[in-house]
Formats: sequence, structure tokens, C-alpha cells
Amino acid sequence: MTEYIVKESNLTEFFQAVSQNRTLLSPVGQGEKCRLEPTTPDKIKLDFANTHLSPKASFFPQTERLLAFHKDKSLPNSNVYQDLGDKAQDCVLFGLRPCDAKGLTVANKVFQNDRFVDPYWKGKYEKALKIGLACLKPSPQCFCAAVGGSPFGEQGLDVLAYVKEGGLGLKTLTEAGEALIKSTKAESASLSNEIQKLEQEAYGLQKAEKDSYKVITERDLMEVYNDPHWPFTAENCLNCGVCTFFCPTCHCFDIQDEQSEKGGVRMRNWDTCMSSLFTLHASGHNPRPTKVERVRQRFMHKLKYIPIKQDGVFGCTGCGRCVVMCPVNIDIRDVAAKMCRPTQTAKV
Amino acid sequence: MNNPYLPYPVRIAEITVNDDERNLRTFKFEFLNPGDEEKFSYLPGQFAELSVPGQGEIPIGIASSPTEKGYLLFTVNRTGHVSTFLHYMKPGDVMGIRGPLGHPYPFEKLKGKNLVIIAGGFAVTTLRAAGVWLLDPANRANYGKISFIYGARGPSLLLFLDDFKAWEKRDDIDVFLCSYKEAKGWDGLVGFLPEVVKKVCPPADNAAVFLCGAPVVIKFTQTVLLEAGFKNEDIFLSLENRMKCGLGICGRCNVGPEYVCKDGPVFSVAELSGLPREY
Amino acid sequence: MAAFEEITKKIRQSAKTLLESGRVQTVIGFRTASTPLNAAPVFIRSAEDCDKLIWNSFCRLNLANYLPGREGKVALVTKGCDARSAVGQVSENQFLRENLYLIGVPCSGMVDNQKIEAKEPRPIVEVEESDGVITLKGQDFSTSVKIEEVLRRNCLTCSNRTPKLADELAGPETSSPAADDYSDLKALLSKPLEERMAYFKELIKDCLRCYACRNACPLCYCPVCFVDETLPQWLGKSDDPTDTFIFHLLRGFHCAGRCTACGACETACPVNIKVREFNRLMELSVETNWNYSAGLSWEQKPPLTVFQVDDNADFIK
Amino acid sequence: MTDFEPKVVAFFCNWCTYGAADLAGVSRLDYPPNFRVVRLPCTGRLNPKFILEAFKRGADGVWVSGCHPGDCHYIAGNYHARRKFVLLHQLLESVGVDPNRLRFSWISSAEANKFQAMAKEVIEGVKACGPNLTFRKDELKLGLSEVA
Repeated sequence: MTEYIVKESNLTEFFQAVSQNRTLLSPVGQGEKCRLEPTTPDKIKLDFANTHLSPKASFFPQTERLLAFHKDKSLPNSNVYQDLGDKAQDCVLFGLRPCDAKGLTVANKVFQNDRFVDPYWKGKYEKALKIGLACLKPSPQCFCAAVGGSPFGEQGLDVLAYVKEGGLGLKTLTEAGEALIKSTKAESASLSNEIQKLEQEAYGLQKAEKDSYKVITERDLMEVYNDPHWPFTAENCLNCGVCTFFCPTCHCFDIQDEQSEKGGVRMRNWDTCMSSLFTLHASGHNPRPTKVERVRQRFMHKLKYIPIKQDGVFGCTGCGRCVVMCPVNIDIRDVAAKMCRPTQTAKV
Repeated sequence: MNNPYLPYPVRIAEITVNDDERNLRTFKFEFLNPGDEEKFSYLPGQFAELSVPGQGEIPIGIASSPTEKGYLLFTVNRTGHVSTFLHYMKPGDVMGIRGPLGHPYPFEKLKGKNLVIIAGGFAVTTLRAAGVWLLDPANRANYGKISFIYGARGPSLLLFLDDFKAWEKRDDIDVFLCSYKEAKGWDGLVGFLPEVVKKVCPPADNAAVFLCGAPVVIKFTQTVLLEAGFKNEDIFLSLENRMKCGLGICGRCNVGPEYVCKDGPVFSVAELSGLPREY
Repeated sequence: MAAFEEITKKIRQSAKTLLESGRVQTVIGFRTASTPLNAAPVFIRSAEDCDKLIWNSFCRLNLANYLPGREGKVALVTKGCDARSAVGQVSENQFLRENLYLIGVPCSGMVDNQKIEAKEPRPIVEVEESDGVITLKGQDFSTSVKIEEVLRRNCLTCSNRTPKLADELAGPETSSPAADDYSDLKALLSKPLEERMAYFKELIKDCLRCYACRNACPLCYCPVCFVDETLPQWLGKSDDPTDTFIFHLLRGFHCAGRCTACGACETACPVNIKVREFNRLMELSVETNWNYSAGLSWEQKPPLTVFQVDDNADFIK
Repeated sequence: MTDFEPKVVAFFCNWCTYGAADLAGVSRLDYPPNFRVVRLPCTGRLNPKFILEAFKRGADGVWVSGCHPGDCHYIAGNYHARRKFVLLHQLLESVGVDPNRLRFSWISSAEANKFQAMAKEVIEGVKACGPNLTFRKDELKLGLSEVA
């Protein structure tokens, strides 16, 4: 839509303006402590790589209480679950990396699918204005280009910001984003040439080639599924599920009830397809009994199933968290490369 | 906004113990709030989450037909945590039902066709519902010949026997009941379901099959059906997988890109043939 | 300290001989990882693949983890601590001694990536190692760090760096530092109860309950872990601090007398919890009560499977 | 805290302490009623998770009691149990659980008087600790206040 600049000296004022009547969330802390948290306009960081945990935690917390009931027979509705509702408040997120913003859109299509709308997700997702921060210096593990993303990607964002000489450059992407920036003292400017130039530079700094995994979406599903490399790809795996906990698009959860003598609560907790319990039937039958099926499930889901359901968009956004976090170095880039071509022989 | 996680409050109206081993019970539920029955609009083949406060939820196929007003039926096999707890509950207890979930059998698409319904063991529930629904005067005329083949390990394990005995007397449905093994007092068909299907199955012309049962039953019956000339497109199975949300979100029931809860549980064999066998 | 090239060469040679002679079907060792500051487990089945095997200061994981339930004869590349774990598994009947061959690597300690990050927070692209110095290279910088300054906590107090029970050694024996004297824990234990509880609760407050610590641990081979039991379900699955606390306490308890301080749990932990603190509490107890350390002989019995008639337990009235 | 009546979960071995409790009862020996007994076949059956579960569900104290070493009905059950207790006792004390909350004793089925004395001692000890607030699940988190 339109482009603006904010001078370095006006940054605090700018963040004050965008967070008027809203909570401001932005990455705080260093290294593994870097996370998306409520913060104040004067503490905004521009020099982080990315948050340790993905921002999905702000929309889909590790534990979320959905319903509750009481057991007091003297009151109405005893033993009947009541909606705890979604307590989302208007907020503005500053500093989402484009890969993570795209990840949220992938999860959003699952939480608001063709038949059902998850009210807990929807409330939080739609009450958040999202200002992205483009990546000028991708980390060594980044590969957004390979999965159809860009260091200046715009999906899922209301405004895309980038650090430029003497301040911030802004590009508004939605009506809401435009209205938000208009309400500040940001000065309009023409930045498209600069953005294009910087985007190309940032692409160049990534090791990944553009769209190099696209061929996976074109291959036959069962052929990819039956490739002989899977047992060897999975051999290292500890089934710890760290990859799924850190993934910006992994959205699987478990629903659990807990109760005391006074009442109870139904909540959902992050779950992981790496756990054998995830698919275990009460009868004892398990459709994915060993780690080979479970590891395959994760990669197939990211790179084959989600593209089928979401018009070719990968369920992996190239943020590289799983690459770094995996204790046994199962690198999704290597696996994706294997999934790109038929493998005749199984190799390590 | 309508919250798909929130169950309708229901009261257990009646519990029937179905088998000698007391592992199968049929629960009859009534909605607590007037108006909820209207909202709970379903067709046979769909399922619902039985929600026991403080214990959890289990996805169970709906055994009653929407043509039976005023109540819902579910047959529950005692296996895990929630089903065991449910078996200890009493008529009058309050709990919840969340649904309806999933897709029903493709009744609309199959109008004008002959239908063969094959059930093995307690998988009969949603098929019984389909039978009741099809025999309703409002629907019966839309379909050709209807055959119902139902077998179980023993006569005492045949559920809803009263319904089937009544149907045997009707001339707009052919009912074949069988016991997998000989039993005292059983004068009906005897034999493993696939063998019985081989003997009594009507011709495949202009016909579709609903098939439910244990995996081994499905496997062998499917072979028999294919030999008899049925096409993969015309054989409909109802799958089950571990489920939590039932809304196509929580991610555990998927078979390839399809969610059993949201996109199923009814799939044709043709639809399943291009998918991993993760069910 | 033997040069890592020498050790790597020796490991490859041994692996080749073992595979060619049919002594083992698989060699489990480390390969170069796709990310810097890392080494990945690798399963070698043919002699021509042996050149993938490497050794460096990032071989932190404990490969004994892959033994329980594995079929066929296996050679394992092990540090001192890993060899102890493998020995422990043999004594717990998780693996047959005759199916196991230990290629021991006299260890000089493994590197803690957190300590590296503290010294060089910029993104690192490439790493070189020689003579006890690691050179960290980024897009526009190069920093050198002495390995001994960035060793893992458990490596600084490891008294068994040379795997003495290994079937062969891939290098000359290394000297080990003094054993863990638990002085920090002892100091903590002299503090009031509330402070101790606050310390441990703070320790695990970031826990995601991903159980990576459990899955990376060679001791955690139970077919169904207590956290996964459903009938009854012992632990809630939410982020409830009491459930999380009980998980760590029980995991510590289950590892009592079996932990070899390999640090795999802490390496695997994605939020860098000092998981081993609970194990150390237990090891301190086991050592003081029964003077026992795990994995130091093929014959010894784990302390909780045996007893002395006169075991001391004054606190029981 | 004088009016604080603690709840204590007691794990008793079927062959001895459970009998001692019986004997104390029929002998009309007074003891505090603050504990709920779980009868075990042997203290060797006691999995540490039982104890942690009791605390988690709000028990103010746990008391484990079995046969004197050497008198085990199953020959060595309590010898094995004793080693576990040593570790568990030290573990919980180390992480800040007051040792008065977790008590162990050996009481034979003839020792009704010891049972009485021990019961008093256990309950007094737990009373002195006050209610268990640190090692239990927080009910407020259930969100009940919003529905009732």
C-alpha cells in the first residue's frame, strides 16, 4: 500500500503511538531468553536474530484453559462445562520475522478451517496487529527462500518494517496497518526501490536456493511416502518433539481434563506427533507405531500434506529453529532434499 | 460466537447392558436444554464426543437416527479411561455431548441406488442408524433395494436385535444376521462375515456398500466385494483413529492430508487407496 | 591431548576392521553435523561409509541411548561417560555383552554451546578446532576460544574421561580432573527449606515438558514412561509447576545410582535447564550411602536392586 | 495454627502396621484421626510416585510404615524399600520439603503402643509444618471462580 519512514530519534514516540490503547508485544531478552513478551515503547529491540520460541505461543499458549465446571449441586449448572472464553485483548506485535508471520497464517488456516472456527485462536489472532521486521542478515540456519518465503515476506503482516539508515522503513500491507501507521507521525516516503534492493541482498546471504523444494509438491504422495530413505532418516531420532514445540506452524494439541473435589477444567496442551502416545488407540492399536512412521509423519505433514490442503503453501517457513534445536541434527533441509527426488537405495 | 468445544449438557436417560461380558453398554441421552436437539442436527454416519466432566471426551458414532426424536443413542465399548468411567455412570447423571462431527454416509449422492449395508460386531452402531433412517417413510422411496448383513462373534453380541428382528418381517429390507460360530439357540446363518457376504450379497449393479467392522473383517470382506464386481468408488468405510478435538485441528487422526474427524470418518475405498494406511 | 585427527583416523580404522571382519553389523558413532558447534549420531553399516565417522569437541550426545532394544552386534564410539552408560545397560540386561563392542575415546571434555554463546553471541557459520583452541567464524569476524574455558559443567568434574572398560581405545589415555565434590549442592543444602524449594522451582520454570531430557538419556528406556501412563494418569500434561516439578523429581529418582553424568539431558534440553541438578542430588545420596558409582565394572549390581541387612536408615523410626 | 487439622496419607503394610492400627483400635488406644490409610501388601510395593501424588493432591503429610527389617512377609521387600526410602527422604528434603511431612516407621502388628505414639508424633510434626501450600496443585488455576 504506502510507505513511510520513522526517524531514529522518533522511534520511542512511534512505538508509543502504535501501542495506544493496545498491549505492545515485542522480542525481549538475549539468545535463548529472547521471547515475544509485553514490553514498553522504550525497550524495543531492533538487533535480535529471532525469538527462541516461535510467536505461536502468543496465540496458542502451551496450556490454555477452555472450559470449566463446578460440582456445587446447590448452584445451577453443576457438572456442566461452561466456556471460559477467550480473554484476548487488542495488541500490536512488533518484530515478527516474516517466516514466523507466514507460519501464523498456516496455523490460522487450520484453526479456522473449512468447517470449524476455533474461537480461542481466532480471538487472539484477529485482535493482534502485526508489524513485521524484515531480515537484513539471515542467520546461518535460515532457508525461507527455499520454501517460498522471503526475508521481506509480507504474508500475515499488517505492516512490514525494516531497519534503514537513520531509522525504520515501513510498508503498510492492510487497511488496518495503514490506519495504524497513519495515526502516528511517520512520514510518507517512497521506498520500493530500496526494499527491492535489500530483499535481493538478503536472498543472496541465504545459503538456500529459491523454491528449491517446490518439486516435492509435484511428486505423487504415496511415492514420497514410500521412499526407502525414511527408516534411515529416522534412525537418529530421539522422538523428543523439540522440533514440534519450536516450530511456528506445528499446532497439534492434546485436550485434557483435570479436576478437584470442587470442580474441573478442560484445557489444551501442546502435543507432539513424535510421541507414540499421540496416535495410540485405546485398544492398543497404533497407526504410527515406531519412530520411522512418526518422523515421516512430521516431514510429510510439513512438506506434502499441508501444501495439498493449502494451495501449495509449505507447512515449513524456513525459520530454522528445528535445524538448530534438534539434538541429533535431523536437518529438515536434508530431509526435504531427499523428498525432492525418488530414492532408489536407502543411504545414510 | 458458537464454540465448537462446548458440549451440550445431556442427562443419561437409560443404560442397556448389551453383552454377557458386560463390556458393551448402550446409553440413551436426553438434552437438558430445550432447543439443543434442534441445534444438534445430524445424519447417520456422523459421530459425537461424549464428554464426561473432569474425565475427558471420547469420539463415538451415533447409533440413533435423526428420525428417532427426543434422544440420542451411543454404544460404548469399555476400553480406556473415559469409557470405563462412563460404564460406572448411572441414569440421571449429567454429562455432555459435543457434535455432531464428521460427515455422514453419502446418502444424497447415492439416491436411486441399491444399498448393501455390512456390519461386523459392535461397529453396527452408525449402520443401524443408517438402516433406521433409510426405512423412514420420508427417505425409503429415494433408494432401491436395501440389504443389511450383520454378523458378530456370537448371537449375544448382536446389538439392537429387536430392531433387526422387526426388520426381518418387513419386505422393504433384506436382513441377514449371522453368528461367526455355532451357538445354542441360534438358528440363523453361521460363518465368518466375509463368507456370509459371499453367499448372500446381492448383485453389484447400481449398488453401493457401507462397510464397518474390525480391520480384519474389512480386509476380507473388501476382497469378497471386489470379486463380486463392486467398485472401489462404491464401497464406503467408516474409519476410526485417536481423536481429541474432532474439528480437524488437533492433528492426531490424520491419514495423509485428510483428517478422519473433519473429512471423514466415512471414506470410499477409492479415496483411501491413494493415502497412507495410518488407521 | 591427542589430536582429534588421530582419534578420528583410529575410529575409522577400527570401524572398518570390525565391519569387514563381521564382528559387528553396525557402528554407531558421530558424523559432521549440518550446523556448526554440533556433531550428529550416525549409523555405519558398510566399510566404505566409515570415513563419515569423526571426533571433535561437540560429540556431546550419549550413543548408548541407541542400544536398548537394538538387534544385531553393535560397536559404539564412546567417551568415558558413555562407556559407563553402556556398561550399566549391560548390567541391567538391556543389551548383551557379546553383542557389544566399545570403541573408547579418551575424552578431553565436550564443549558447552551456551558458554560459547556467552563469549561470542554473533551467529557462527564455521568452526575450526586445533590444539585446544576453537576458532569461531562468522560472516565478518573470527574469534578464538580456549576449549577448557567452555567445557560443559559435567566435563569439568568428570573423573572417568578415559573409558577403561572399552574393548579398545582410540587414543592415549587422558587425565581426568577431580571428581564432582558437590560443593555447590552441599552449600545449597545448608540453606533453609524455602530457599531450596525456590531454587529448584526457579530452575525448571521454563520447562516445556518436551521430555527431550528423558529421550536423550540412555537410562530412560522404559517401554512406557510414568509420564505417559494413562490408567491411572499420574501426571497432568499442562504447564502446571507442580506437575513439572514432580516429573523432574521422579526422573531424578529413577536415575539414582545409574547416572554417569554424561550430560546428554542438558545438551538436549531446548531451554537449557540444568536438568542434571536432580540427578546430582541422587548421585550424592548414592555415593554417600552406599559408596557406589555406575558403570565402573561389568559385574556390579545397581544399588537399588541389592541391599545390606545393616543398611543405615536412622530417619525411619 | 492451633486449629489446623492436617490431612495425612498413610501407606501401611498389610502384615504389620495395618495390624498394629487394628490392635490399637481394639485396645482403645487414643490416636489422632488425621490420617487416611492406604493398605499395601508390602512397603516394597510403594512406588515413590504414590507419595508425590498424595502431596500433589493436597496431602499435608505422608506416613509410610511397614514391618521391621528382617520380618518381611516376602522376605526382603522392606530391605529393598528401605533403600528407596533413603533416597526419597533425602531427595525431598533436598528440594525443600520439610522432613516432618514425610515420615517412615517400622511397626509390627504387636506394637499398638508404638503405633499410637508414632501416630501422635507424625500428626504433631505435620501440624508444626502447617498446611502444604508449596507442593500441591493450585486449585485457583482451574478457573473455577469464573463458572461458579
